Amino acid sequence: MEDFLNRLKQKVEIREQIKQRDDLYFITIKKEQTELVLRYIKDNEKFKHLSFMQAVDYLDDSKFMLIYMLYSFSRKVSLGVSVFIDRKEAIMTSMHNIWPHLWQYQREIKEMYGIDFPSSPRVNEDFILESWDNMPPMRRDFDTLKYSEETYYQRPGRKTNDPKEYMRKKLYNDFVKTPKLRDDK
Amino acid sequence: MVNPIYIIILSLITGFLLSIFDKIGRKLSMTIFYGVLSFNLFVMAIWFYRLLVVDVTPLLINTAGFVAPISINLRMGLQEAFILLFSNFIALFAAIYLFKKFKKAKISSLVLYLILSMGVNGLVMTRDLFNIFVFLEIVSISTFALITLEKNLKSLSAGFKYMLAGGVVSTFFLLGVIFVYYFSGNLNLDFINTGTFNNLGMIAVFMMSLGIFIELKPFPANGWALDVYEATDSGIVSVIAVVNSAAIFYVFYKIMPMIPNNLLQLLGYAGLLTFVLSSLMGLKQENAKRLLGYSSIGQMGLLISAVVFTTNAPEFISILIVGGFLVNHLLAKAGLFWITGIVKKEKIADWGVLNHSKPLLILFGLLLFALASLPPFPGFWAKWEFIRWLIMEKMTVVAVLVLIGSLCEIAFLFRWFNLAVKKEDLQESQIETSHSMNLPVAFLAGVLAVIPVIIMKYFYQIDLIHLAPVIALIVIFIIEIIPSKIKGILSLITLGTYGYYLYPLLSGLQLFFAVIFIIGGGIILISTFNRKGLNQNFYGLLLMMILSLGNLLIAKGYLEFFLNWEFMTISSYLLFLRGKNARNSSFVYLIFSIAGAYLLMLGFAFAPAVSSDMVLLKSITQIQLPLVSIILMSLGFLIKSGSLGVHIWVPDAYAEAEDDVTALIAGILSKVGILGFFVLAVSAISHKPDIDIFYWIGWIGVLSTIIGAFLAVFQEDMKRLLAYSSMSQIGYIVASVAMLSHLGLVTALYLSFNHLLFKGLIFLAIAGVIYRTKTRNMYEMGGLIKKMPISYISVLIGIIAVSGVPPLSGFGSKWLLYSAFIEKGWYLQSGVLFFASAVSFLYLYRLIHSVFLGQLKYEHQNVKEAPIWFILPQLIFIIALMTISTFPNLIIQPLNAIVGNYIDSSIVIDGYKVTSSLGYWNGNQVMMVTMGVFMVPLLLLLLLIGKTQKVKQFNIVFAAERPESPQTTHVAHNMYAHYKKVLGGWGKPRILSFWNGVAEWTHSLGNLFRQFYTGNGQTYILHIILYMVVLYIILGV
Amino acid sequence: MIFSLILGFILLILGISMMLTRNNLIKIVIGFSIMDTGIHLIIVSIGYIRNRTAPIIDAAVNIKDATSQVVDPIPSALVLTAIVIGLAVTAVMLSFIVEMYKKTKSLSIDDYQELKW
Amino acid sequence: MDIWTKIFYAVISVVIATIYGLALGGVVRKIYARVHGRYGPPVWQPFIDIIKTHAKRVAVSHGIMFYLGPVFRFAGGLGTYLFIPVIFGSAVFANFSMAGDLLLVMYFIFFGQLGMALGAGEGGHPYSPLGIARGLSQMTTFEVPFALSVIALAIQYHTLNITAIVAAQQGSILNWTLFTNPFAVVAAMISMLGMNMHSPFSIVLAPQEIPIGPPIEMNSSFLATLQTNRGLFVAAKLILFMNLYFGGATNLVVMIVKTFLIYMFSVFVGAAFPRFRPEQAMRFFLKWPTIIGIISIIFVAYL
Amino acid sequence: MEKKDINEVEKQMNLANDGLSDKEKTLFSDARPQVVPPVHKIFENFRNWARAQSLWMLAFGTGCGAIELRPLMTSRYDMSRYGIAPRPSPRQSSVFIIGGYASLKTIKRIVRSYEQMQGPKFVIALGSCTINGGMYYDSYYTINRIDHYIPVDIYVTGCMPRPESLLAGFNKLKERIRAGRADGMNKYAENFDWYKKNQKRIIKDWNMPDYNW
Repeated sequence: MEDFLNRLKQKVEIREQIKQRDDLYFITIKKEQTELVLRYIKDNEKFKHLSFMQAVDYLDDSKFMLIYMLYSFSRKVSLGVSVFIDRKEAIMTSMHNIWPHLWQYQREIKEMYGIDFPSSPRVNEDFILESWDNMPPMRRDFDTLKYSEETYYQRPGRKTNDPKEYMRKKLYNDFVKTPKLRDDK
Repeated sequence: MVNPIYIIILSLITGFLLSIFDKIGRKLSMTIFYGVLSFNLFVMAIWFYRLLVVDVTPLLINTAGFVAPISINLRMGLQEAFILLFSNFIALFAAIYLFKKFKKAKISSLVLYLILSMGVNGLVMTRDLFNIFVFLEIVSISTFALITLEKNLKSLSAGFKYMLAGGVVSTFFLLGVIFVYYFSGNLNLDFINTGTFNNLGMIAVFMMSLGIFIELKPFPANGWALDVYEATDSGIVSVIAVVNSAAIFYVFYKIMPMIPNNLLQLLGYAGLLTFVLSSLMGLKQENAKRLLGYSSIGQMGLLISAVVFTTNAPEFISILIVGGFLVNHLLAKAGLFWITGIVKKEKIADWGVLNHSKPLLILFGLLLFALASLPPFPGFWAKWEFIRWLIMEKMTVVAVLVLIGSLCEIAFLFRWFNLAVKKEDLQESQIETSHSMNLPVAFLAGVLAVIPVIIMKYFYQIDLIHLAPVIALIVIFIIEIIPSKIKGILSLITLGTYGYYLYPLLSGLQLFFAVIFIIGGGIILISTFNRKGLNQNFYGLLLMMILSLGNLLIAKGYLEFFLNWEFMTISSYLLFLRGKNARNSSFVYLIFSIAGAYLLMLGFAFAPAVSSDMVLLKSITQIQLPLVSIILMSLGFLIKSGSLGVHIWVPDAYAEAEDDVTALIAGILSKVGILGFFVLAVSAISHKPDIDIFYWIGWIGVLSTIIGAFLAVFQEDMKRLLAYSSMSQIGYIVASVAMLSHLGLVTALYLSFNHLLFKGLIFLAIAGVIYRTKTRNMYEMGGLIKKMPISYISVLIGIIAVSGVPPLSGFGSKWLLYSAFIEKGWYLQSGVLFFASAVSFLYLYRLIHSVFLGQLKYEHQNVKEAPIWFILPQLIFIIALMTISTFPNLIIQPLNAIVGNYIDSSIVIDGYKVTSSLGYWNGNQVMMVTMGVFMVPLLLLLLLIGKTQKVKQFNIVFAAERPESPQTTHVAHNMYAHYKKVLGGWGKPRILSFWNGVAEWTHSLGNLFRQFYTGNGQTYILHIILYMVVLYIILGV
Repeated sequence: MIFSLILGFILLILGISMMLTRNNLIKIVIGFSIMDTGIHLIIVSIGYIRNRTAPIIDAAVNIKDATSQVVDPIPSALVLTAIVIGLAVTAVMLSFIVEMYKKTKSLSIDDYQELKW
Repeated sequence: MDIWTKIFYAVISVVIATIYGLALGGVVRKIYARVHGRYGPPVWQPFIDIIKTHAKRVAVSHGIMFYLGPVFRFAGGLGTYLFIPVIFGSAVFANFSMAGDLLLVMYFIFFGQLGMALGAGEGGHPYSPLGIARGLSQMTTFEVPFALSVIALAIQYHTLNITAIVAAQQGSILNWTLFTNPFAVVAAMISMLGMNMHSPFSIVLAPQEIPIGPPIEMNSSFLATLQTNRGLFVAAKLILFMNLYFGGATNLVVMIVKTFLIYMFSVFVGAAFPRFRPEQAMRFFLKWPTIIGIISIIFVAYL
Repeated sequence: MEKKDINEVEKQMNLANDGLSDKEKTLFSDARPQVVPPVHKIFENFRNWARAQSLWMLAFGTGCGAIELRPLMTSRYDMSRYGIAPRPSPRQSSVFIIGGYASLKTIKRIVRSYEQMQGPKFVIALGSCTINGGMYYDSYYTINRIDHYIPVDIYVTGCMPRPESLLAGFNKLKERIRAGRADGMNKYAENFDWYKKNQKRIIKDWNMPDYNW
């Protein structure tokens, strides 16, 4: 695995490399080289399988991170390939030519984060949300509570309890031995 | 009285002088030219008239003042006059046809033409062998030269091959003649006695006769002729194919007495082989003129075999056979060749242009029908007598081969016809024609149409009522310019009158079928009132069909029956052909029908004679039919009724015919096979055949029932579905007839009547639906119940009746059926029938659901109820159905009486209760109980139901979604996909694949044989030489 | 006269074989002519009777004894006709060849196979 | 007998049969529940269901055929029942069996099915035709062994008259068709499984796949009519089978016992076997039961 | 004309079905739901008894609570002893169990199915989410109060409630039915415009008829 990463390093620039576990690595590459790297990894380095693709909103850095999670059946290793793109210009090359099923993830990301993938099939159709007309809801600057209060009727008199305290008071008061809950260390 | 020698003299003189006259002006020379030709015809007409009617003795013309055998002599007898009359007739009209070409051509062409005509006259009249050679060469040389009337490469090369072959052939002929002279010391036909010849002398005779025989183009030594037919100008080729051939054929006829019998028989078989193979090869042909060429050589082969095989026949028969074939061939072929010249399309696929000129199309059709030996043209009578004679002489194989050849010939001719009628002409090109070209064709067709009347009047004393179908056709054709409705009313009146005329002649079974044919036909005819405009060529055919069906009932003797059978076939074929995409379907129908008719013809030929003063339907039941006859006739009737194995014409023909026509066909025409079959069965009851053939026919019926039902389940086209359903229903009838029991026969008749009612009903309702929705695919419809409620009710009642659900009369038929089967002991069969009747639910439900229930499509939102003319006959049928369902006695009792004539009754009818040996059925009571039983829940529902909210088609619980569009919500396409899995191979049209294979193999076989014709002149010479060698070897062996 | 008869047959067969084997149109016609000649020879041979003279009534032949002095006249008559006819056919053939040659500039019979089947 | 008495008797007969049929359904549900270890619904639950369905305030109708579909269905059930003599020798329960024989009954079964199919078809719901297509095609296949078995009966008893068939089985238990022609009975009983549309042949209704199939759009009183018919129709079929194969009944108690036992057969099979796919079910019917049916015919006709 | 009459007339009027294209309008019924008053007292009591004894629930799992319906059919809880049975078609069922949170996407289907049920029809709302949104109270796509969109007869609280509480809910419902108080159908018809307004406020691509018959 290390060999492979070294080989890859000689070819392209790897900005960051994390070894999470023996079977889980993450690398960060340049946006322009994404297609090149993915294709190379798929064709030459046996990472045939794309498990999923996801986006992360780094609001503070004004960046989106796109992560392509690959898996190699022969190496039994997962590899996350992450790419940072600019939040203002949220456009990314569509990779559905490499893994056809990517169109589905890209469509979801388009809907939830507003990251556009030009030429990806059906990317502009509704995926989960029907008739959504607001900001993409998974962007961190979207205030979901405010939206909910404005849109859906809140029932007045809602009270929030700490579940742990509440349960202890309500149910286990008369227990001789209070069972140790997992998170009081 | 003009001596015929003057024909020759005059032609020769004018031939020489014509070029001089031409210097004065073309008009003069042309006048003289046509004058001479007309003179020839005139002389022959007079001679023919005198010889035939005045009955003068044949004239012998001696030349040079000596009597034969010293000098050459000519003979003018009835036969010569007959041949020459037609030859000169064609020669004159071909010249008229060539008028425009002759006007521009060099004068030598006219001269050659005159010489040719002279040669032909001489060839026929002369009795001298060497003179035959001379005239033959005169004819040949002038023909060679005339071929170059159009100097293109094709005609030149064809002409050259012709010359090579002709040269070799005439050399052999000359050789033969010389040696005949050497051995007999004589050249005069009347004085040569070949009986005394030694072996060497026989070789001479062999060479001589082969010389003439090869001129008649036997297979495979005839490649040159085909090339000439293809390449030469139509006018000239008509002369070659008709005038020359006729003359040479007559020469053959003249030398026939000289030919030893074994050789003669061999030549007869060679002719037959030519006929069969050229018909086979014609199947692969796409060039119109070459196609006619194949037909020509085939016809010549048929003529030879006819003349050879009927040498022992009584004069009456041989005249009818040979004369009929000859005249038929001469006139039809000449006319068709001329039409090819007018149309100027090489490929038969391009003949759609003929649609631009209706009169020409009709002439074309007429000539084609004549060529195909269909009634009433002369070939029909000739073929009928020929087959009968062959069977009588125990030459069954020959008869079968003749019929196979004829079938192939009909196949390629009618493929052509269908292309001409139906093929869309894409180029919109017009036919350039002139009166000088059209007139001869029309005149020919006229002559052809007159001859049958003569034949029917003088040869057979046939009642003219049997011409009624044709007369009706012609009359309606004449009044074609009046609007459709009036013609329809006239047709209805005609039917009424005809029925009134027929009624006193009928009784029992005949009356029953007359009701089906005429009254049923009349009711369905009402639906045709919906047609708009002139609606040409429709009512004539319709009337022809119904009248010929009626005539079948009163036909006396086999011939009248068969005549009407053929009329019915032709008219129904033409009716089918009217459908928009009916090119292939009607063709398949025709082929199967004709094949069926031929089987019937053979069957009749094998059957013993019947008394001629009794209707055939009765007289045939009184004789013992031989087994082979029963099998053949049954096959013929099975084809007509569309039973399993020969059913493949049914779906396409039904589907592609016009919608009201389909109702007529399904309701009425499908019964005609049953009629014949019924009569056969009745005959077999009293005269048991040696082998229980009907047991197996019963199985065929049973299997067609189940297979028809299976196939119907998987159809998307509703007319195809109903067609398969008809096949299935007719299967029930066939099976019940085949039982030969009283109950079986009653069942068959009951089913037939019922089938008329419900199939007429459903097909008419469907016709209305198609008329409104403009589609036949069921999945494109749906939800029409809201728009066409009456049609829906019709179909509903129809399908209840079809499926045999009580209380409608369909159950009566099912009850009778099972009772009859179990009583007869056909247990497994009745199990299969039960299966079939259950399967019928599948397709019936599919029909009514896909069309009327489910989702209404956007495009049918504004559809209206079917027109009144469709509704009216439906109402009549519904009333009839309800009546016989409620009062089954109305039908059961008469049927019981009819069948009681033939076999003792096995059921007891007591009031409305029918009791068989197994069970009982009270139709009236069932109806009453059902009515009552229906009312109870209805009242209960009305009483208990809350507020009823009427909703629309999309207000359905669509798994919490809303339907996208009616198309995607309507379950109709491939509705029984799961059933296909269950049935596996049984649901596939395997028999269709079989027949496709047969067609494919036949065509391939034809293609194989035509590889002989390589197009190389030398090969053709080789063929001729080898042909002679092979024939000689066969003769020696 | 058996020799001329055999010669006639030989010519006949030669002619036919030439017609069958030569590729050139002209040669085929020549073959045809040879065949024709052979036939003519045969015809004449058949009518010939040894030691008789030509069937012409003149000083050499007595009218009364004509039947026993001359050969059979009919074959001679026939052969004349046949020669004329053969000539005519040959002429027409050659004229065809001329026309055909004008169209295609070829004398090979293989080039005229367009029409077939 | 005058017609009004006849009708009066018929009404009695129908009411009893309907109640019996519905109660049978309730009992079977109860039995099922007890087998599962549950209390199960009360025996009269089917009656409550019918009342409740009738008590719906609004009925949604898709058109006239939709309205008439349940009527046809019920009429089919009624008619089928009325053409069967229920109790041998009883005037009250002879119904209208003098109008026709076994063939009439067999074909009248189709009457209701056809009507229902039409009514459901007008509903416009795609699952209705799907269910009907399955139901009809399954019907074509289970009718085959049944028909063969009936033919075997006709051969055996030389009649198609149901009363006569019952009469021929009287006297001793050994005269029952069950013992005189066991093959016919086996074939018919297997086809009855299909007729009753219990598992493993319940693909027509298939609640999960095509929610209850044909009657999916049926509601309110329409549904109630169908439910009522269900009771009657089951009773009619059971009585038919009893008459044909199990010696008929001479009184009401015998009838109830016998039909209950016959019904229990299909219940047991249904409880024990999972559901077939359509083509599996149909192939099954065309295979073994059909062969047994043919054997039964050979058995009586040729041996 | 009095104001009341005008309201009556308005109610009689057909629905606009604005969400549909012109082509589709012909395919859907535009009838307005009507209040159907109960019949005579005694008779209605009998009918209410039957309704209570035969509760057919719509087998439509709208949320995570659907998982709680399955145990009810098992031998342990055995809902059939109360005459409760699952029914696949809304046309034939009388109880609708809202199984937990209803997202925007689900509410569309809930409304449609509810309207397709034939009255009298009853709704049991299962779990806290149906009451006030529960743990999803701040979600951008989950509605908080189901009773603004369809009338609810019984709430069963909990996240999730156990099958026992559901059974208790059923029995509560039965009591209400027998007492003649469970009349959600007429309530919906009376306040049809209010319900419709609420529904349409959140469902922006309204592509169905105003009342799904």
